[in-house]
Amino acid sequence: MSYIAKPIAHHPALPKNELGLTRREYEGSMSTLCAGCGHDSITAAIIEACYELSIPAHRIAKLSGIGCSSKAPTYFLGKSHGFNSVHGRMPSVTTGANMANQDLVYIGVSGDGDTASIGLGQFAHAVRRRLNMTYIVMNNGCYGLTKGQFSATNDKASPSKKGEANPFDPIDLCQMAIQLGAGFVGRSFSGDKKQLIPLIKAAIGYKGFAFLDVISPCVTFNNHSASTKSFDYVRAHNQVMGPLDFVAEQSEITADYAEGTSHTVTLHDGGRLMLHKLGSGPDGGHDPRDPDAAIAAIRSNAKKGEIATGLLYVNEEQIDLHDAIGTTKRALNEVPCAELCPGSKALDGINARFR
Amino acid sequence: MSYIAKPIAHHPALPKNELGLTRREYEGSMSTLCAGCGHDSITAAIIEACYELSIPAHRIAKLSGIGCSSKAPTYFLGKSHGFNSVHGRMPSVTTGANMANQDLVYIGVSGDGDTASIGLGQFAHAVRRRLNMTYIVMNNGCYGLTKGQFSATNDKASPSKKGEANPFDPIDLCQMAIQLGAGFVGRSFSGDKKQLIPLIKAAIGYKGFAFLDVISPCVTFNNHSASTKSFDYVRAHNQVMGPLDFVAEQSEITADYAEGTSHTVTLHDGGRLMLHKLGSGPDGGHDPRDPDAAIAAIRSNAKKGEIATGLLYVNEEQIDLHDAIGTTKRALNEVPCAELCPGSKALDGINARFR
Amino acid sequence: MSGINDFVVKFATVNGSGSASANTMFAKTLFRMGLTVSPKNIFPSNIQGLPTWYEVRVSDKGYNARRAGIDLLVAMNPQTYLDDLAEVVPGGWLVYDSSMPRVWPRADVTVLPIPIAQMCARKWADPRQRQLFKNMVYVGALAALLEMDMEVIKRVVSDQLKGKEKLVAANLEAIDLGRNYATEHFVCPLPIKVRHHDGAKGKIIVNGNEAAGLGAVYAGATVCAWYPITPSTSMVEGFEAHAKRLRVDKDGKKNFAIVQAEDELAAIGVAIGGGWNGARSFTATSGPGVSLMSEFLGLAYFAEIPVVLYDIQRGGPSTGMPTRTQQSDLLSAAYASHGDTKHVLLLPSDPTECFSMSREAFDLAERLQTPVIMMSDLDIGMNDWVTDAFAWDDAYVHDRGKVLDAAALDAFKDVKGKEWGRYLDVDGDAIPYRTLPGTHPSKGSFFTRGTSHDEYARYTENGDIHARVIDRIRAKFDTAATLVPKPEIDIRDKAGKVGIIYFGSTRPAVMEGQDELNAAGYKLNSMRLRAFPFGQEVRDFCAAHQTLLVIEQNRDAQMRSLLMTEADVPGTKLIATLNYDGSPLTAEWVRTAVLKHITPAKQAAAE
Amino acid sequence: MSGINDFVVKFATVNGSGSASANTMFAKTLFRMGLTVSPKNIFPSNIQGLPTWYEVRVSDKGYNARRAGIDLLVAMNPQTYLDDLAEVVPGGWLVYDSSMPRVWPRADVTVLPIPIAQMCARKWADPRQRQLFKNMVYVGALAALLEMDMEVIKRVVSDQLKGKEKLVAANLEAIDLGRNYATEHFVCPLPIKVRHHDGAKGKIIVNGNEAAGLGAVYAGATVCAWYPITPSTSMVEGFEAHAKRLRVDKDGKKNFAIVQAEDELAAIGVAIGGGWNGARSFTATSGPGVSLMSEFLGLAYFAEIPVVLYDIQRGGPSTGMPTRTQQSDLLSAAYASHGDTKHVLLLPSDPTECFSMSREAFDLAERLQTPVIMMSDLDIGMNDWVTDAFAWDDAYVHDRGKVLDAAALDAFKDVKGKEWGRYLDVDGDAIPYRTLPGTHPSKGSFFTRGTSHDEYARYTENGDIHARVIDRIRAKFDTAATLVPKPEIDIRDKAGKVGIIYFGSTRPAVMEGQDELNAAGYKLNSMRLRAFPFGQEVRDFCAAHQTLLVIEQNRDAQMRSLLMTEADVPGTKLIATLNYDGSPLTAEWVRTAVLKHITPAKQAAAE
Ligand SMILES: Cc1ncc(C[n+]2csc(CCOP(=O)(O)OP(=O)(O)O)c2C)c(N)n1
Ligand SMILES: Cc1ncc(C[n+]2csc(CCOP(=O)(O)OP(=O)(O)O)c2C)c(N)n1
Ligand code: SF4
Ligand code: SF4
Ligand SMILES: [Mg+2]
Ligand SMILES: [Mg+2]
Repeated sequence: MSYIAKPIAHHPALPKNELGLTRREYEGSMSTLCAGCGHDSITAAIIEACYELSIPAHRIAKLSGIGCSSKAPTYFLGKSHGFNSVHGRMPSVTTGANMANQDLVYIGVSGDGDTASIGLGQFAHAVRRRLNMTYIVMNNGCYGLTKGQFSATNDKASPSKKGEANPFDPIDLCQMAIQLGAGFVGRSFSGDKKQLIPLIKAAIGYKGFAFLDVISPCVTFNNHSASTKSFDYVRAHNQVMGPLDFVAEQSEITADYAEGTSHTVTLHDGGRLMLHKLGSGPDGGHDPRDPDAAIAAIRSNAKKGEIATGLLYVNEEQIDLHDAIGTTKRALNEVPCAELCPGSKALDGINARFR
Repeated sequence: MSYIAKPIAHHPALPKNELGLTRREYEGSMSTLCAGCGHDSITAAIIEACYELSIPAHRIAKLSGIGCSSKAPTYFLGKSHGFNSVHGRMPSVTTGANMANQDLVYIGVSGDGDTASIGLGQFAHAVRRRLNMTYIVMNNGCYGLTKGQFSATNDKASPSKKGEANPFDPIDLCQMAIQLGAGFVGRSFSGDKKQLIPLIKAAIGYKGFAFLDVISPCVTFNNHSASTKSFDYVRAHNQVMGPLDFVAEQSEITADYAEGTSHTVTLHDGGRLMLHKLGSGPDGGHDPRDPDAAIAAIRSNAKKGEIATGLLYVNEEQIDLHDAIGTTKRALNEVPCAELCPGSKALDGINARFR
Repeated sequence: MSGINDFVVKFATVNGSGSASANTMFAKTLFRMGLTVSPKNIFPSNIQGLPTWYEVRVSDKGYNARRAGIDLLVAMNPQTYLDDLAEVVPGGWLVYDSSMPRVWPRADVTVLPIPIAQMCARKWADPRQRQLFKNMVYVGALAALLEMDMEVIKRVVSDQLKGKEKLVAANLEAIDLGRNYATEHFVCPLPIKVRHHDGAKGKIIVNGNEAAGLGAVYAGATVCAWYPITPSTSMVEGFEAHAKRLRVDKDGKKNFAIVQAEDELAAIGVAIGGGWNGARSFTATSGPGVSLMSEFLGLAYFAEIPVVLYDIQRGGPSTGMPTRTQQSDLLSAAYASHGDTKHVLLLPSDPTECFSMSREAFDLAERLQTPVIMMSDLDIGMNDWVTDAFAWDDAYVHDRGKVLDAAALDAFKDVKGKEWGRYLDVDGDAIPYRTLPGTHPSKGSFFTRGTSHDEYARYTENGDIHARVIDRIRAKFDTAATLVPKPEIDIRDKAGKVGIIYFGSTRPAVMEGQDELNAAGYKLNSMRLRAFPFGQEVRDFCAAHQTLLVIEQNRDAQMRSLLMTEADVPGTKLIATLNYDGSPLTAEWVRTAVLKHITPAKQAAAE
Repeated sequence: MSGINDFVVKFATVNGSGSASANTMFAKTLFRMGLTVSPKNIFPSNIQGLPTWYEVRVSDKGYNARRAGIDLLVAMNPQTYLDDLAEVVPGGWLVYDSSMPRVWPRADVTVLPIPIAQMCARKWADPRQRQLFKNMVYVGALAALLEMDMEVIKRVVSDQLKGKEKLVAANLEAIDLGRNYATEHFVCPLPIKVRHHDGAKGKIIVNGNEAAGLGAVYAGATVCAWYPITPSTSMVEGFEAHAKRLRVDKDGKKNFAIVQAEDELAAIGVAIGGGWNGARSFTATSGPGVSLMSEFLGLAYFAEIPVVLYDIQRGGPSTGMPTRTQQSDLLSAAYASHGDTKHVLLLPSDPTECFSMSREAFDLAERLQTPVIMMSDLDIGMNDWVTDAFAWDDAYVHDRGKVLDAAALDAFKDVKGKEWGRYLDVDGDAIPYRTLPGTHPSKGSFFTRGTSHDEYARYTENGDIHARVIDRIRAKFDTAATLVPKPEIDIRDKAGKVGIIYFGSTRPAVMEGQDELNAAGYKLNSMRLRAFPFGQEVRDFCAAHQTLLVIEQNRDAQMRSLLMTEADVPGTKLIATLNYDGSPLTAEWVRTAVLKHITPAKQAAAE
């Protein structure tokens, strides 16, 4: 089959963002995923987030590995350059792209197989280097595109569609990301737009490695009633940690919070994150600025079969790989060769040193 | 140069273990590492541990990746089969070896480059599968064999020999191992034989994935005064968690511990681990049976620039990959083909199914 | 051309709609009626909602290649209506779901409208059933149109749904629905129809991956590691399914270990670890996996560790066409890894050989102490083939190669007159003796490594020793050339100067093409390669012919390259005859390609 | 043969003992005296305590190949005494540390004992100094024995130790110690000695890795990702060192980004990401890394992304001989990755070409939109070569290839008469136009992928389109053949029927061997290959000769294979002339290997 272009019917009355663009202009081609696939909902949330942030789409680069999830970038942001690389290697390709041009927004999309199996090393090292990107895992606990084998994020309790028990413990990517130094770590659910969209917006605005583990049920292979990655299970066991408001750059903070119960983190793009403490319970008492608490909260929820979602951790110090290695602020791909090449004169001195 | 055979001078008065073997018979060929390299001390500790455990050397298989550390297996247990595989891939090779014959003892040796960089994915997944092996990382914070580049375990504060600062946070392999489900996790120091030998003995006796991160200063490239992987730094910042006694299978427990302050873990090989709680301080109050506490202790020490050593975590439930996938108790490599091959009769039935 | 017992039916559906099992029942029914069917599944690289085709050629002459020209098309997917219609031969038929009626713009095709969706909607309330049984309705219609034996259909349905008896009845109802509709509305049967026949007698219908998996069970493989990738996944699934039936102890414990690895590097690493430790070990993958395994394959080559790799080839380069077939990994498999490295390849041509060559692959790997790569492909691996039944000789003893146990180690010097050295060529066949970990308390231990070593497995940096050791390993390849499966040679003209060289899944198309050429007066000899390195028979065949058409499914004439460089065949006489659009070959393609080359030659000769 | 300005000195030491810098000073002094020196470092794959050699050939004829036959050996490592002694030519000399005196069992070698350790122990108290200065003492002794210019030595020492002035004095004292001892105890100078000369005038002495690193700076490379591996590590270090001096803004910010990746898969991934995004990007590795990179190389090939890979080859297979030289990655680099994949290779022969070809590599990668692999090796990369000075033409404009900016995108249809398509061949050279992310708000965006795509970068599973696209990519290889560096052809006999084909680091040995053969009456033509694919000149040269000796440093005659399959040269006339013991070639080896083949031919002709 060939690429399916979506008819773009411009309706004059469609709402527009600050750039004067409609949501449609942030869409991609028609999805070829299964009807009802969680990944499509995440796609919709990414479209919504970018639309609401009024980012010029062509200043976004979207990258992925291989898998149903990794196909998703075809379905959003048709005006962006995309790169569907090889299985598990999106982090390295994104690293190179970012090194070449730090002025673009990088959104990486991956699957749990793509990230937690074949790509675990690249994922871990991209985190460690604090690559400035938004890394979204569409986590369905299985390998969708190869027909449903368990992935490394599938819970030990959770059986396959045929009823075979998974004998291995899951890898918790959020916990790992925090441990490895990610600056921004959140978990959400494809079925919870309200939580997901502000998380994506905040992740995009964050400078450094922003990681989102989004549970995204595979309706074809891993949405049966016993699966802990099914819509029903996730809905029933979702523990929201650190509820959050995202406030765009120019906007006023209108809501009114009780003193001491909220904290503002200003993002690199000027947006602001409002963190609320609701109380002292496991849900509201969470302070996402404390990595130890975040790890503890993830672990204690997991022990109870609950899933901690929301903004789990944010490091207010926003630094990235360019800061670490000390590159110029210019996009390297825009520096002309004539300027990069030291020329014959410098070479005379160099030749002299080799004499 | 060629392999350097060590002259085996049998001295009649050398002490012997239960098998009637001397330490010498657990040695390998002469080390070609730098004089003073921490790795050689770990080699000596492995020799001592195997000698004391009276394991027949030929029932041990020793495997490694590539690096100075990965050369070490040549220098111990000359009577064992060894496999110096490719860089970062010891875990998979050991997995296959173990699948083929679960009756041998598997000791894997790796470096911090070999494990935390190129081999991170394989390491993580061997942990997750609870492969029954003892996995020792000789951790020097650098790539010794390729001349001292920073490895991913090097601390952010810790500069290179030439004084360049390392801009990245370290990967803490112990923390990662606990998080990924390792059954036995310890950290030690090449310079601390007293702590290291019982840890190795216990790790060998443990059924499941036993991980030891042994800090092992690289005297040539990473032992300068500012390095946090130097002898001096480690000596000064060593925080012993959960001190431990190892009691061999047949031996009586002679020491006398106050009620409630110690706990015995019986290992798969019949040996016993005596865990002592010394008090409620960060060092003695640690209960290695609690993974959350172990992670918290590692993190809080690291924050202070201290290194938590000792037995950090032990899961008393000792299970391994064979248990998970339900293989027979026999060594698969010993089941004859004649028995494995179903023969022509079975084939008739099978052909019938394809008609 | 088409007629009774000789036609092509194609189903155009949408994947995930349940058509696969209906289509299989259709093919199986014809097979059980004694006909050779060659179903080809043309599916997209996604899970649900995209166009999928199932093409079934029926032949009473035993031909099981694809054939172009669709006689009857079942069009169930409006998305592809136009393309599908274009594929029907003039005078052919098109069945479609006329619940949404439409005009079909071809007068030379007879359209057979059946309001399938409406019929199902009337019959079943459950939307899932409505969807699923649509497929059985068209099968029922075909039963009438082609005059299929209803008794056979019924048995196929109940065999396929064993254990789900309730479903059997419902399926049969759906079939009846379709059959009755067709009988009432169309002139049944059509001129293309089926009759009982005995051409497929004794044969089985099976795909190559399942056959290979079963072959690995029979070969005594115990350690399997893998990472999912189309089209190799089902090979491991086949191994697992058969091992679960045939290799489980009374207490439920398995006499095999399957590790789903985290990636292909780990998969081959596990297999190599198992091979090193004396188990028959394997992994299966496709092109991208072979690339990822190449460092490890070099280690196994140089350290001389037996391991079997199944490469179920798909369309490259890169991720390419993951659901299409090609034979384009030859060079990357033969030379996988840097440095001077060469690997033994086996080239099965159908499921029967996937089964039998599995045993040969494991035997050769252990005999030669080196990786052996089975070069299957998507067409063999994932399509059902009517093929010879599997056979096993119970007298056969697996060849475990030169492995020394404790007694043999103790006796080595006395028997062989030399001290044992892991990499010492004692027998003059360049194959040394190996020992397994744990064998002997004081003898036979050694250190396996990918760095240079001498004959006693000791590390060395001496260049002369290194050269000596790799020379011996190269000589082992000469031994390999005498041990690998010999080519299948078909001499139709003893004096013939033109020969065809081919291998693997193109066999049915080439054999049929040869028959056609024969009938047209061109008697061509052919050689089907079954392995690399090439033995003397290959060299002899090449020497005996002036022109050799090398038929292969890749762009770069990779087998031709191997013949030039590894069998010293002059390139001038090797004519690259290439197809790489991802479809299984047809005899027609072979005929045309061959004629293109031999006709001018014939003319030249006539002048 | 040896004599004034023409001899070989070899130092046998232990690694980690500080001998390297002393040895380098020795070689540099001779170079500054105008002589061609060709030092070869023979080091173990470990860090400290194992035997290491440094072999320096001195030539006033400008020959910089290795030469067998050691005239003077400095034996500082008792572990290798016997082997070292055996290497000295009859009539040669052996200097050793006689603090532990010993009898040397050869009467035809003059032993020159110097109690170096004792002398140092007397002079210095600090054990480190005692150790380090031993090396300078033997350099001092050689200064006397070979009559080296003390003024030159002094300058070399102070240049080498710039910034550490205190050390300079101490080093010079050590040199004097050795020199005085030699003057007092031996007849100085020896018959082999040096005199000022001008053969090396205008040349520089540098290793190929540093040259390549500098070349990448001049080529405008900005993104570099790598993973340490001998012998490629110093290539990246060279890039970094020069970039730090030449590419840093006033505020200390770097106009380059170097990422030490976690492995080779990541390294090439980063480089590809950078290339995709319009930066000149590269990585450097050796054999094992090439194997690991092969999946990614296939992606870059098929998705048409420029990237440069430096493969500094070492001894294979597998981990092999990591500190020895070979040319054995040709096949694995040329065909890296599964499926039909071919890569452009450049074949530098010395550091000067490592520099100049770097520019060509980046230009070609962007022009052709494909990976370009620089096939250097350990001998070029890690040894110091006396070579032509680096040159740069300031008028040169880097060829960035077909990249469309926003204006060009807007004008595309008007200018080219066609809509832009990422993979559309508009110009007939099979090279399409690319766009970079972020260029244009509404035009030029596309999805890069390793799966099949049409000319407009749209996903496809249509086999005909797939075949069309890969045919174009193959055609791009024809364009490449016209753009890559042309071979260096040396015609010494216009009617000659025997030619030598070679490439890379064997150049000095082959050129010197040719001179020797010339002197002996054999005028041989030669062609040095500088790139793959092969251009017309290569084919012409092959066509013009009856016998072609293909000299290469690998076991499997890999370049010969490429010539057969990719330039249609009949294998019968390509004589594999192989060396793979890991040492740089000597002219003597070349002469002998050539004579072995041409002598029977000559005889046959005479009969
Ligand atoms: C190197 C390689 N190995 C295997 C594959 C086959 N493959 C394609 S997608 C996939 C798994 C995808 O799982 P995940 O990342 O979780 O994505 P999902 O489909 O579940 O969204 C695999 C194994 C491949 N394309 N490349
Ligand atoms: C695939 C591959 N890449 C790179 C190398 C080069 N290499 C050899 S050892 C090593 C690093 C070793 O570091 P570590 O594991 O920490 O061991 P150490 O030498 O520090 O003990 C590297 C990069 C290699 N041998 N193989
Ligand atoms: S198989 Fe699963 S993950 Fe893939 S598209 Fe379908 S529902 Fe989504
Ligand atoms: S380089 Fe470092 S790690 Fe390697 S042997 Fe020397 S001290 Fe040990
Ligand atoms: Mg998934
Ligand atoms: Mg290290």
